[in-house]
Amino acid sequence: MTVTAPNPAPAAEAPESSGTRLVDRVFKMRELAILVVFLVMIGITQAGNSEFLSEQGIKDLLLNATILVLVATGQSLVVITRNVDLSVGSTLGITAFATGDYLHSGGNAVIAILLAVLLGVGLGLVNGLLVSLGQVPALVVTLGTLYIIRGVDSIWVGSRQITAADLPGGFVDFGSGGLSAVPWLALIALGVLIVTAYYLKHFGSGRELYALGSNPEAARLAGIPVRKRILAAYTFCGGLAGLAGAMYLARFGNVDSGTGTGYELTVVSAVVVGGVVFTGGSGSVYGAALGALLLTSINSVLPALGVSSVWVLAINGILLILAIAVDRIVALRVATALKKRNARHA
Amino acid sequence: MTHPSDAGPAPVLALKGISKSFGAVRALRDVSLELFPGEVHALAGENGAGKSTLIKTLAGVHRPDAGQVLLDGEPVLFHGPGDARDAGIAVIYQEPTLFPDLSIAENIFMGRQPRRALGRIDHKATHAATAELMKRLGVELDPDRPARGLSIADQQIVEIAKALSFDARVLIMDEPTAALTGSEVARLFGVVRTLREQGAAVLFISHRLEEIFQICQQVTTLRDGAWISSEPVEGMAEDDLVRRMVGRDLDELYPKQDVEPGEVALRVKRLTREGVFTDVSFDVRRGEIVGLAGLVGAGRTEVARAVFGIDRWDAGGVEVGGKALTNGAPSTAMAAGLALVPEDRRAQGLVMDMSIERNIGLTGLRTTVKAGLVDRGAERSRSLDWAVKLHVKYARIADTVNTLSGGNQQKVVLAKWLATGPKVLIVDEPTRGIDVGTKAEVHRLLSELAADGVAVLMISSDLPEILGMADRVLVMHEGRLTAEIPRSEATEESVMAAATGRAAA
Amino acid sequence: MPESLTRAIRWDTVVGALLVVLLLFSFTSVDGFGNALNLSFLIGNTLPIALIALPMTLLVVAGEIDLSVASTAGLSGAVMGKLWNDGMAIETIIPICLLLGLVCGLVNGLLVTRLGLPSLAVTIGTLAAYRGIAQIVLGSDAVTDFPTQYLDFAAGRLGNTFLPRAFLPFLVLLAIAVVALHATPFGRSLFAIGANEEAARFAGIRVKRQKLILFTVTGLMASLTGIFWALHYASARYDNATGLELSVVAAVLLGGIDFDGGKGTLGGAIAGVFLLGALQNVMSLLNVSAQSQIVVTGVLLVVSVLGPRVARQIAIARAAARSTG
Amino acid sequence: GGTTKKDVKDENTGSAVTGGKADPNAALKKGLTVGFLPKQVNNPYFTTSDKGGEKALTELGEKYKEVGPSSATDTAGQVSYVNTLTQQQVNAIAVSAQDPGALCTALKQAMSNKIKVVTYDSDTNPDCRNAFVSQASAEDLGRTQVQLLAQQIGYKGEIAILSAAQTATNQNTWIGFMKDELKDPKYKNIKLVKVAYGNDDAQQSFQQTQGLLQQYPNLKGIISPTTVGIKAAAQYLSSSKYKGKVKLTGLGTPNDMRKYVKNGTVDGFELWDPAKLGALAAQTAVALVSGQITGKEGETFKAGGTSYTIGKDGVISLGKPTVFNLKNIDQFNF
Ligand SMILES: Nc1ncnc2c1ncn2[C@@H]1O[C@H](COP(=O)(O)OP(=O)(O)OP(=O)(O)O)[C@@H](O)[C@H]1O
Ligand SMILES: Nc1ncnc2c1ncn2[C@@H]1O[C@H](COP(=O)(O)OP(=O)(O)OP(=O)(O)O)[C@@H](O)[C@H]1O
Ligand SMILES: [Mg+2]
Ligand SMILES: [Mg+2]
Repeated sequence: MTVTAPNPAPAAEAPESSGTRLVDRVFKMRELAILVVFLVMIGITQAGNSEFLSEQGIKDLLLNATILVLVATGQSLVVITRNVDLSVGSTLGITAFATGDYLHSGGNAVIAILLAVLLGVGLGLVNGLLVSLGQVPALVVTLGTLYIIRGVDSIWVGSRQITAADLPGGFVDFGSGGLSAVPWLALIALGVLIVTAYYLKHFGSGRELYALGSNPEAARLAGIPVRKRILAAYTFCGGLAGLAGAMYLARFGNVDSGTGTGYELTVVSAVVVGGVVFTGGSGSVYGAALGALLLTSINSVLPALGVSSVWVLAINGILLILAIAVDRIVALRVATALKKRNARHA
Repeated sequence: MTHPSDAGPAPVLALKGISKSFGAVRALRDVSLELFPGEVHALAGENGAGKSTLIKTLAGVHRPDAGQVLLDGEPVLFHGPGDARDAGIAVIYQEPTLFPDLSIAENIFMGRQPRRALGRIDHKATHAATAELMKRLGVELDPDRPARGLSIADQQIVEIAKALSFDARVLIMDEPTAALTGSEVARLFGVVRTLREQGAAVLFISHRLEEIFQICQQVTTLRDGAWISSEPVEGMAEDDLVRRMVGRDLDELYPKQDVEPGEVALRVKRLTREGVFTDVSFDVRRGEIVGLAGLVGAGRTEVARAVFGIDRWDAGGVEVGGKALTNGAPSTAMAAGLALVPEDRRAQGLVMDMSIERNIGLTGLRTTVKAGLVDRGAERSRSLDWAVKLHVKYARIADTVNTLSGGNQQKVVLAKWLATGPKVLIVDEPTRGIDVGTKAEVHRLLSELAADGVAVLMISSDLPEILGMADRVLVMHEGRLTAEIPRSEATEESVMAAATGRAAA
Repeated sequence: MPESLTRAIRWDTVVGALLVVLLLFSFTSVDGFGNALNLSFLIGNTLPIALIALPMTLLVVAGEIDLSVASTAGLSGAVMGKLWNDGMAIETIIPICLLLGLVCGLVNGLLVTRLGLPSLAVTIGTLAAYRGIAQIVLGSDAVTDFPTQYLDFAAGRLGNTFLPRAFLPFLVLLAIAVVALHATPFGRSLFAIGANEEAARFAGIRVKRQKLILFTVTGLMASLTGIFWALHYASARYDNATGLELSVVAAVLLGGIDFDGGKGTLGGAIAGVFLLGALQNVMSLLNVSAQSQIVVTGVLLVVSVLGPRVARQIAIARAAARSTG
Repeated sequence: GGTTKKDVKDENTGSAVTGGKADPNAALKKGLTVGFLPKQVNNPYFTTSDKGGEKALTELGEKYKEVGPSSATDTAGQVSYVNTLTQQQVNAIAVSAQDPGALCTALKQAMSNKIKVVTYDSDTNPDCRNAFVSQASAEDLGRTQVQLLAQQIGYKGEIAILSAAQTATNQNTWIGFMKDELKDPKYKNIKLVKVAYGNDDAQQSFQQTQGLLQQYPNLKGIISPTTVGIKAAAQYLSSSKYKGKVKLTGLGTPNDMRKYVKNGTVDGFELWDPAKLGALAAQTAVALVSGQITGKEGETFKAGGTSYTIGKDGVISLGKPTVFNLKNIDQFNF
């Protein structure tokens, strides 16, 4: 009784496929765009200061980015599920100190790193349990745990601090050493990044993280174990924050009760710049990692170009806005172009 | 009247004495139902009768307060949708449940993707299987495109494909055809017949009664959450079914009175939105109901959106009562007396977490004002008036709309817009998901409005509705207006010819 | 469940009750709390957070957020210090600073509404940018020599009472905000925008304009706070009010404002602000260390979201027991 | 019209002397409570100095108490702690101010409630406290750091300064004296190329050091007059190719710097003894409460066997800083 078309195939759909492929390519390009911005920035700096890309310079760039890349990778998993973990800075701080404390009392470096990861996992688990079992807004809960972990850290640590002198020489050397210009820490971060990205793309549970971020209600109806997955994402995020804590210690050889304060904003910026959307369901860890690289490099580029530190903060903020604005404008332009092209075809 | 359970095969899935309440609302009262392999079973009932609740109970979304679900004669307890799925039950819910960010293929196979070694997803196989499903349904959706931006019809198709991909023993469909036009429905029914022949049990809900007679063997009717009857479809007349659902005889559907059209109330002049629709011109006069027909994706909704100001137009113009409207400004359109009942009630029509009262009040924020403040008394009486006029079934006017059944939500959307007392009313699929009884009321209401001098533009995929209600029928094809057919000449053939791009009759 | 009961379990009511309980406890058993000077300090120190919480609540109800408020406040303070040092009259400086805050808010609003960028990302960016500009403007200076009558207004008390002089103007602003959010069409539309922006647009609500107005007002209020801050503490520096955004967000969250938008009351938000402020004051008087205070704040936040949920579960369980029993 | 800066004459530049006459021979009162309010609790530097204060107070038979914010930029927090101490009616407050102006209202309230206020390490405006105990004269600190570095680089080459926050009052004063010292002809071959700010954050100080070295490949030395900055810079240098080639000096604690002195990254650096600073602040507070001094220029009092004279604006100076190097560093533990 409804409108019956004599020729069964609806016409309008045919051109979609080539269109979406292009959209796909553009989505991949979004990460590419950040990469290009990054490379241009590095290029300009190198032109202005030939020391910038010396072996030492490259090593510094990579080392600076490493810790943020790790934490941002973990964070993007949580953000993909439409949640957020603001407590990563506190987690990083407390694990860094715990690791240092353990090493100071003569512990083994490998076990120390394992302990750091475990402590992070434990804290991530707490966040995950609160968010998934309590089904309460992640922003509030993790802002709460941010304060709680930081407070407990300060009470426990007091005014103590761990300095490079307290740590085994091998551990500190590991923090700055590497294969010529590529530091060990950067290699570890890269490894984690690649494994995570592969997992997210090729494993069912990885895809389910995207699904439940994209539409939580539908995920429940599709029989996805929503709580379990959210718990897993938080645990992973906590674990990486823990690992980052150990690396922070190795790298800076210097932690106290304030370590990692305010880090959450940096991490969230990196993730956002990297194109991971806060409403969940889209974005990639490669994007987040590039975002982290871009952000930390700005902090190296400006001093290397001799920009007065007075200007750094303002330039930083403006670049951040530019990065997301350009990204957005390009995406919009492409979408309209595609739409018009499709329609003309139809 | 029940199925002869001693003859033939045993039921695959059965409900025994199920009851379910939401607070004070008793959505199901002691309902029993049996589904047999090789049979399509219809579930009929007015809006809010409890059909969707029954389905959600079968699917493990709701846990019944009393009663049992029996699978192959054994009582089972589903702890969640996953359990039901594992038991071989596939469900299409009334509202599409897609993941907008994921591709169509992933949407269909989420959680059950074909695997390669080490548990990795076989993306190629997923793609191929999706393409195969799309072929079976006769649509050309690219498996790799994201679900975001799919029209409601396409979303419904993806849901159907998802349900089919299970190769389930029991297939449950809650109004799968509400958004579809004839061709897709025909395809779907073809697939359903094949499944039936393969021995699947199917539970089917639709407010289009003719579809029940077309495809179903058994029909169970619910009224106010209570079981009324279960009987074979054969030998039943449509009126019998309506009587069981509504409890009384119905007035005539499509009661359009003849009204002498007045001056032009809405004038659309050479309206163009690049790449979406081109050069669309038409008038709607006071007292007139103009139908806008076309296939899914013809651009009818887009025209309505642009006229109302949701989207900007690139060329042309719109006049209401002789005054030109601003491009892309719904508020000025409203001020000029235009109202648009959108097609997607959940996303566009309602704020689901808000009360019925406030939802209806939303369009009156500018008018129910006293000294710059919201006049709460006026707001309440305005909302109550319209909720009653449209027979919205609710417990309290302060309840949130997400506690309402689908059809009742649709009524709230209508109420919200009728309450503005529009001069020009555009309705986009106004009766989607509305039961026969209410549909008649809506039609009578539109007709009364027209008689009172309102100009009505009615977009509908339900061709009989258009033919019955409209004084004139406009037809769109691929973004252009292809025909204007007066009531006297409007027939299924003439409209279809224009809608498919063949020369207008 | 009867309607009155559902209302009682609403979190904003609970926060209000908690505040009352805390005040009762403190007046009776904390030395030095009830003293007018202490109360005036408590209120005075909480005012900046409360001032920003007003527009922030509206913004969050509309589904957006502004993290740059503290930087806008800092920037206003810095510009105020700079212009003062340059010899401009304070009566000219204050309007200029307010205008500047308005512009800061406008920029946020334009980026969010015109470009469609997420407000979280935009305002993290402007958080850095505005603070950076403040640093460029004032550098390492600290300006302290503002005229006494202004300093007295921002820091002084009404006679010998516990009320800071600036409290009455705040009450006026609060009343305006409450009416705007809960009784005007504008406020109503914010709830709709926050819960379902598209439906709001289809209902003829001018979503972008409303948001733009909100961001602009937020900027204005942030700069007002910045000016108040500089005068209250008699110190204009570029890093004034650093980190204030987190305190505001924490207080607003505590007051039961849902960050997904569409829910919450201003009463709850303000109760949240003063609950945190009073709690900190009381804990300091009771010699609770700063570190433990952080823990308490955190626990309170977690409880604030778990609390209503647990309360609801209990209520449901009770209702179920009653109906079966 | 309107009120401008010119209209606001700063009349009271001297320290807030709350009347009365000093009686150098007054007996020290017992059982007083002195509240210490550092910039930040949990900061090792302040913990050491406040411990020094505690020890001194215990020896004098007084009571010690410490409160403070957990962040060094939480000015509002510090203000409310002044208020807390006022409410708790301590006899004196020893405070290291995060901001020269912000604490004034609260401190004046305290003083009008008969509480004596001593600032230490970082001062407020002079009229908001009774006396300031300075860690060493700013002039000494500024000049000696330049002298130290100049010796280490042989009076030749480019140098840079890595400071804390741009607003840190004491840092800026020292840097002013460093620049002044560099005007001396004997430094004519030394060029100060840049002042960078690491905001007392390990990571930022790290990156600022990297930037300095990249921007000025010929850099010969860095002065970092902040304990956080020098530590971060030392850690970066010791793990980079610049170790030993670029000299680093400044203000650091022996415990932080021991490793870098021993591995050759740092030749020598200096600092006052923070514990002594805290002790002097405590003793000054007690002397004020007991009426031995009022905070006027020229008054003298005895503390721990040494006699101190109050200088201009109520400033009391601890003395010259100690230089630490490979030879003596093991004798210190703080
Ligand atoms: N989550 C819920 N909370 C409260 N009441 C609910 C809820 N879901 C459904 N109801 C109520 O249960 C009754 C049955 O609703 P149901 O959705 O099953 O109707 P339906 O038969 O599917 O109607 P329609 O044809 O309109 O889709 C209605 O009165 C509805 O308001
Ligand atoms: N939000 C959207 N984003 C992108 N594309 C869209 C969106 N909404 C609709 N489209 C596409 O625009 C085309 C026309 O839309 P639509 O199907 O709504 O037209 P229509 O004539 O109103 O059809 P109907 O009313 O029968 O659904 C379709 O191909 C659809 O996929
Ligand atoms: Mg239904
Ligand atoms: Mg449509």
